Amino acid sequence: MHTLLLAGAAAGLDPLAWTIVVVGISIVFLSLLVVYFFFRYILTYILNFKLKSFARKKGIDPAEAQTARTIQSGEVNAAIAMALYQYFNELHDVESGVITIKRVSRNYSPWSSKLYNMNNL
Amino acid sequence: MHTLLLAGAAAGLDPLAWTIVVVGISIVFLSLLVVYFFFRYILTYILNFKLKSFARKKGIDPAEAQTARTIQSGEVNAAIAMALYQYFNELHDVESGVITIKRVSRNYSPWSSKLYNMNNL
Amino acid sequence: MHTLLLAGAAAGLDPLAWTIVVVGISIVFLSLLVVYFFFRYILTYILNFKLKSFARKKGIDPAEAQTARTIQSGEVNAAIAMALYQYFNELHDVESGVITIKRVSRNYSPWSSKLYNMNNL
Amino acid sequence: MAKRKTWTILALLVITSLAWLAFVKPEHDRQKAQTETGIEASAALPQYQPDNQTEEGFLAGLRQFWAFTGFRNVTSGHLIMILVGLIFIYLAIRYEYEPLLLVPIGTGILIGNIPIFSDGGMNLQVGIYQQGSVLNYLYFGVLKGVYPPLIFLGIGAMTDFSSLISNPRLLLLGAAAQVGIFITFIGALLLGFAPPEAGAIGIIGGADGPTAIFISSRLANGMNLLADGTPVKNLIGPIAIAAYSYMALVPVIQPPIMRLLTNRKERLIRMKPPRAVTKTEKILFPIFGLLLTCFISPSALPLLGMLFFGNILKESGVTKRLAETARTSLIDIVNIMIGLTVGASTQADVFLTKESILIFALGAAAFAIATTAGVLFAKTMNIFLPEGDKINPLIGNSGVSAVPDSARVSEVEGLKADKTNHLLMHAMGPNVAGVIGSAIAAGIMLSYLG
Amino acid sequence: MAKRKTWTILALLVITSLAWLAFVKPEHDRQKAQTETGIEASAALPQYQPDNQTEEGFLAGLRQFWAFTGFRNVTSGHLIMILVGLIFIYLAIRYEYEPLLLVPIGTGILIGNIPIFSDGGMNLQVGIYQQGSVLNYLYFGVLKGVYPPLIFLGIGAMTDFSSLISNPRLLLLGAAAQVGIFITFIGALLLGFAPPEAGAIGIIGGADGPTAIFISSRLANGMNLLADGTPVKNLIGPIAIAAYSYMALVPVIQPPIMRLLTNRKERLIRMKPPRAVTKTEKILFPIFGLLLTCFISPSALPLLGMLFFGNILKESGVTKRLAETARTSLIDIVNIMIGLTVGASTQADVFLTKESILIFALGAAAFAIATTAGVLFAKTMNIFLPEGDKINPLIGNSGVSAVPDSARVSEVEGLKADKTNHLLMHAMGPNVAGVIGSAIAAGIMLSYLG
Amino acid sequence: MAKRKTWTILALLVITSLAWLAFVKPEHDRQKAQTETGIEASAALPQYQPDNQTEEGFLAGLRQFWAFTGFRNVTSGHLIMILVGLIFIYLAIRYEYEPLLLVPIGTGILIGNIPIFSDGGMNLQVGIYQQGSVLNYLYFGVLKGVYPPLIFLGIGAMTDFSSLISNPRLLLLGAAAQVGIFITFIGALLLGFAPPEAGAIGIIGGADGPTAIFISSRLANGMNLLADGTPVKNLIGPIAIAAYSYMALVPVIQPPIMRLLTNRKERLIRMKPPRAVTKTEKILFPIFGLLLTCFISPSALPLLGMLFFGNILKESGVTKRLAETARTSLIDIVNIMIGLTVGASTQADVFLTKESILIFALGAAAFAIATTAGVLFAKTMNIFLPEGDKINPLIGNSGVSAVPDSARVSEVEGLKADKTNHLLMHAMGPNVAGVIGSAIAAGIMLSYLG
Ligand code: NA
Ligand code: NA
Ligand code: NA
Repeated sequence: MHTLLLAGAAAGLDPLAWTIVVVGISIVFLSLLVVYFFFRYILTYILNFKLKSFARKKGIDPAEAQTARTIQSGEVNAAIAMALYQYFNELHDVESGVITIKRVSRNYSPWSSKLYNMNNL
Repeated sequence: MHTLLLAGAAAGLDPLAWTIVVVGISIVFLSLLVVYFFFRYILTYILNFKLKSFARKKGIDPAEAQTARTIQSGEVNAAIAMALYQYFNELHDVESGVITIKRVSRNYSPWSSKLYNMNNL
Repeated sequence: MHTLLLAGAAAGLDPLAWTIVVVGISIVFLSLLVVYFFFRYILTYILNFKLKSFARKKGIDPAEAQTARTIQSGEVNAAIAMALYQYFNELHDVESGVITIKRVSRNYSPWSSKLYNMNNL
Repeated sequence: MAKRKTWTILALLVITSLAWLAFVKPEHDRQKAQTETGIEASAALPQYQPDNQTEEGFLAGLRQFWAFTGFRNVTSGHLIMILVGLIFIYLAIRYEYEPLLLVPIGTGILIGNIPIFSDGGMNLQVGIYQQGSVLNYLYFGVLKGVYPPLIFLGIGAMTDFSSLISNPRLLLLGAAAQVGIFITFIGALLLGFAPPEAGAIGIIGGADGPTAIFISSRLANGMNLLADGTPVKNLIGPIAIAAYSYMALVPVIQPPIMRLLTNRKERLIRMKPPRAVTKTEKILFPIFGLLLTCFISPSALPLLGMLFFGNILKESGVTKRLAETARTSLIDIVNIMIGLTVGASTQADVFLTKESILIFALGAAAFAIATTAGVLFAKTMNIFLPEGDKINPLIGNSGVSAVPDSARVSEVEGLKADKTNHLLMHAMGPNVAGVIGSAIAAGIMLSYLG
Repeated sequence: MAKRKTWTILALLVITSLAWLAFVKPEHDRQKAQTETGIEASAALPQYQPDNQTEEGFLAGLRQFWAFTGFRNVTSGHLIMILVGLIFIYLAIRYEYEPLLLVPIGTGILIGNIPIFSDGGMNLQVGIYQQGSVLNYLYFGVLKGVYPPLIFLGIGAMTDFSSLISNPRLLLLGAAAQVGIFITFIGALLLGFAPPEAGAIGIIGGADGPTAIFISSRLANGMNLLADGTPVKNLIGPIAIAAYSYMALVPVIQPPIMRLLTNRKERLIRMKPPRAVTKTEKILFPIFGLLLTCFISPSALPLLGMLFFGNILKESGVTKRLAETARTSLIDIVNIMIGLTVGASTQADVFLTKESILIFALGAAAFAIATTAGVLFAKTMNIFLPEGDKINPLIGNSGVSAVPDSARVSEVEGLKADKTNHLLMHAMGPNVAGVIGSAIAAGIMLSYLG
Repeated sequence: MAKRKTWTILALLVITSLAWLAFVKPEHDRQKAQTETGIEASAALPQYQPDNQTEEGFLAGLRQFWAFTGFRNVTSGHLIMILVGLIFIYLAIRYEYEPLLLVPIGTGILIGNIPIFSDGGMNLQVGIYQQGSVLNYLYFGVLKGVYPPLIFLGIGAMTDFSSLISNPRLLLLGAAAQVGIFITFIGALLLGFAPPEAGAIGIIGGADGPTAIFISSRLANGMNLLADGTPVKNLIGPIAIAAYSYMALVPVIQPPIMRLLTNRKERLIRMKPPRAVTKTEKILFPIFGLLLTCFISPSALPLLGMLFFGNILKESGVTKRLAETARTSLIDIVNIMIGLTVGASTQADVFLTKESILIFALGAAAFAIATTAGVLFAKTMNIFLPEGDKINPLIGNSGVSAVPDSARVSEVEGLKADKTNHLLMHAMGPNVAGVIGSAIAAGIMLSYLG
């Protein structure tokens, strides 16, 4: 239907072809920028807020509570090392095309416990 | 086609709606009762018969041969314990929705042996 | 369409029915003979040629280089033994219908190495 | 803790409902008005007009692009449904309520409620109801009732009928709980639903997602005609969502009813340990179960045939690899597809209707009635059973199926009364019997109303 | 022991046949008579009449329900077929005869022979031949020949062609056994089958279930027209059932023929151990096998193309996960579907015909001829082969394919003559060659009769 | 070594092209001429004539069979394509270039170029474009764009977005590389392609096979009509083959461009290690990623919706078995089907055209431009970034997607400059962002040209 707009394009180059290019590139950048801002600022803000209110409840000075932004962990470096190791040693993960950062240490999490859920009904 | 029978149902309540309810409930009970009787009496009877003829062949007093009804085994209790253990410890079986009574001890069975079958052709 | 040719076949037996039989049997044999000759002579010739040129490069007397035809290995006998063992012991492979000669020893092969490929870009 | 959870859920439901009344209703009415006054009315809105070629270049292109974005086409209905989707995902992850179903359905709701440009009936081949879209192809399996039997195949291949075989009288508890189906059927008729629609709605009381989807795809699919020539409504979406919602909420809905209907003495009843079951019996059960139940209710064949077929694959012992595939890859693939498409079928404009509200209300009633019937029937059976061989009525609720959640509820409630009295294995009997029972009931509905 | 098994099976076959003659034939004739005299004749039977509204309430409802039950609609044909289904399941479990096929087919026969109400052509969307039913959708893959190539893909991904590569002359044994196909073709023509039907029936001698289904779905599907305008018969069901039955009975059918045709000296022949096969050869075999065979018989492309494609996935060494999926989940899913639907397609009223009996007789002959041809050809080859490089004719039977059962028969028979002479690895060569050979023969049939 | 490989490949490409010019072009012209002069012209060739019944018996039968063989129907086009297929398989096995795609596609090319008898439009139901053939049924998933979203589901279930979450600005590199798409679009228009065709060709620059197939199945499928009533060309085959070829050649194409555009100092930049990512963030990323991107570009819903759906299944932690199936069996099955049918769709007579050559040229340009844009944008970002927080421009190339090959190229090039500077984890960010970016770009193309 709206290919009508480009009817003459095959011959010279309809200005709308350029429109698609300009709008297209802009929108791709815009979309990923929106995602960037959302995760860089809005989500971090929300998660920090939760962390702080949690700290407050526990009687910890919120200022001392680590913000989500700055959490740095040895775990991740371990994970990278692991990933590289696997990558160059061709373990199954790489062969099968799974690209993962493996958490080397698995901690207990209440989320993963059905028992927790069941006993407290 | 036979929704005709219920044509007026939307307004008041056609007596046939009640028929569906009464017949429906009866049939559901009847079906499961039939299955119940089949497995409780007929099948047990057949299996007992086989057990007894087997006992007779072996020269055992049929009266002493355990009937299918009364076989009780520690295995099953072990299985239940196992199931509960797994259930509360979230082994893979439970996570994946498989609901099983696992026989804890696996005995040799001629059925599972292809060799048996092949060598006696 | 060409079932026309056999139109009368249901009654007596059209000569074309016999044609199908004769041509059919011939073609089945011919096809498998072609595959036979290809793998028995042509492919072996090519592979031998490669082996010899490889030997020549390495400074080995081509006459001494084993031809593909005559490579005999203990590995294969091991494999057969293994296959029979599995077959009569019903390991998973047989149950699942996989019919394989397993190479008992797995050697390093440059083909299986992604690293090899990556480091030499 | 349990209380807090209940309150959280109730609060979420109330918020959703209020939001609906506040935003969706008027929006919906507005849309309806527009539709009635025709395409001219909507022309007043700022929108993409392909014929308007006066503007040039970048700005016109941007305007055209804007016309296609979700921001331009969103309605409050979309937002409500996205909120519902997020709640589903939250419940699934936070409380592990039927996560294998609620995560796909919840995500499906998000996907189905991304607002799509469809002015003038334009088909971008994106939405689930737009012909040629991928979702539309995948939805075929729901619409034609192909997915549910495949799920039953997988369920059959993972179900152990041992507890039923060792104690076949528990079958009757599975029958009793189906009373909920038929009473809900009457309720739906009284609320003005056409008979086939009412039949499909009733099946929500069977607490079996695949059965509910199968029956509604046969009876309330928007294509069948009633006696007076009007088509039945397409209620597959609301019925499926209601069924899965309440199945997920079984741990919230059932316990109060169970406690209300039983006294402490009953809750302490210890049941005899189940007897050992031979391999032969386990092979014969699905074979004769298939023949007996399907001879009585052949319309249930697509469901029960597949259920018992799967079980034969499992129990025969010679087709392990088929059973394994049926209960892993196959059922997983179908689960992903059915969850996604049922979720996506809740597109705001077809889902947010008076009917959906009524179906949710009826569904809640159906679950409550079914649970009640199961528990009361267990108590009734106890009257006739000898001392020492009585049934703990806390397993009565398991007759509704909702495998294996309702059996877990029996276990948990039993442990509350007596920390050493495990009811799980006993509850498994009525639990799987409930699956059979509701499939039979579904067959009956089909043979009368199909 | 072996004898007892043989007798058991023969007894079962005899009982079935007698029962058929006693019950089905007359029943069938009666039905036919009814059909010819028209719908009035059947009106004399007690049956559900929707127009009869004189009776009221519960009793009428019960009567209506009764009309839909299997008990009301059962015929002796249904019972015979259910018995056949049970025998299939029994043979599969008790003797492990091709259980991956006989269990699904057997259960499919049960499911396909649950009697369904279909008075006046009413379509309850339950039976496999009723449009809109789940079974009908799944049957599509049989009817359109989609399942067999997918099975060949999986077989390719699990087959090791090493023994063929190391000893390619064994390919000829796979060719010899296909003589059975063409002789059966003549036999079927003489018995009055139309040429395309005869071609499809002949393929039973190929001892390859998927090939037989594929060819019958192309040649004898009930839709093609003959030169005189009459449609061919739909023989997919009987042909598939015959092929799988005899494939399951290979350990019963082949040994007597093999012993009859060989003397003790021949049975003691030791074959040279196969040479080592290089990875390159294993990669090149499927690639050039595909090109060579399909250039000769392009009509075999759907089968051979997929077979060699699967083998390339396996041998390339870089697509392990694809090969793994092809030979597990994918082939299992297709196996379940093809077994179930082929079984269900044996609905008594379309299956219990004179044609089916003839097809079973021809099938038995085809297997016997194919086995004979394979063994005799091996003996013929020995005339030309030098001492010390002869072929043990006990592997000739393996040329019929029926992978891997006929190779197992070779092994077992070989061990009977000499406890240390393992023929399994050698028999694998003609075994897989037989698969290729019958696919080529199928292609030839298609190009002449398609 | 690296050089030798590059030369090998270039030599192969040159040989192919020359062969094409030498053989295919004339053959093609000859065929075209025949088509134009009508069926009479071809009657002059020696061929099967069903009406000619003068010859009898074996010789006639053999002649008929010969008419059906590939040897009778082969053209130089078939041989060229078979050579191309063999090269694909060789590259996949020898250099492990995207073997999971090139092996199925290469084999598909062999299968699609077995010459089939089709004189007078006869349909043997073998070829991929012949209605009723198995390949034609499987091709449906390509033609209707069903396979690509399923592949995205699996990719979502195996992708870890951690590096994007920990360093979201890398998203912009994924955006920058999409410039290649739009510039190629202009190039295709200038070379005379119709707008929808040009849009589909542009997506090759996105370096995403499934996206390219999806878009060409929507825009350049041979069925849509242009404004002037002429249908668009069916370019699915060439576009898919071009996209996968260049994706496989990413390790050959990108490094020279990367070295050209960066100086030694830039190549030595060390990036800050990524921060830890919480489980909550990993769950929220796909949910909000889905909502945000699809609100902006709803036409990308089939791709992005499925991608993020798969990721939710993976990250929710409660649907592990669904994620596992999505990233193993499901994606493998679809991979086999899409590779086979895309390969087979390159049947010589429809594939060997001027358009295909142009598409390959445009595709090469698209990849080069996309790589350039990614690297240059990284350098531009560095102008604004503080010291110590700069981006190593060697990860800019990863923005084209081609997961995970282009990230591997970043790693390898980074190691060449500094043996201890691992860029892999950083490159993963733009790598997955590139997938999202090109899906959005595809959505934009669809909303303007669909
Ligand atoms: Na139920
Ligand atoms: Na064969
Ligand atoms: Na991309």
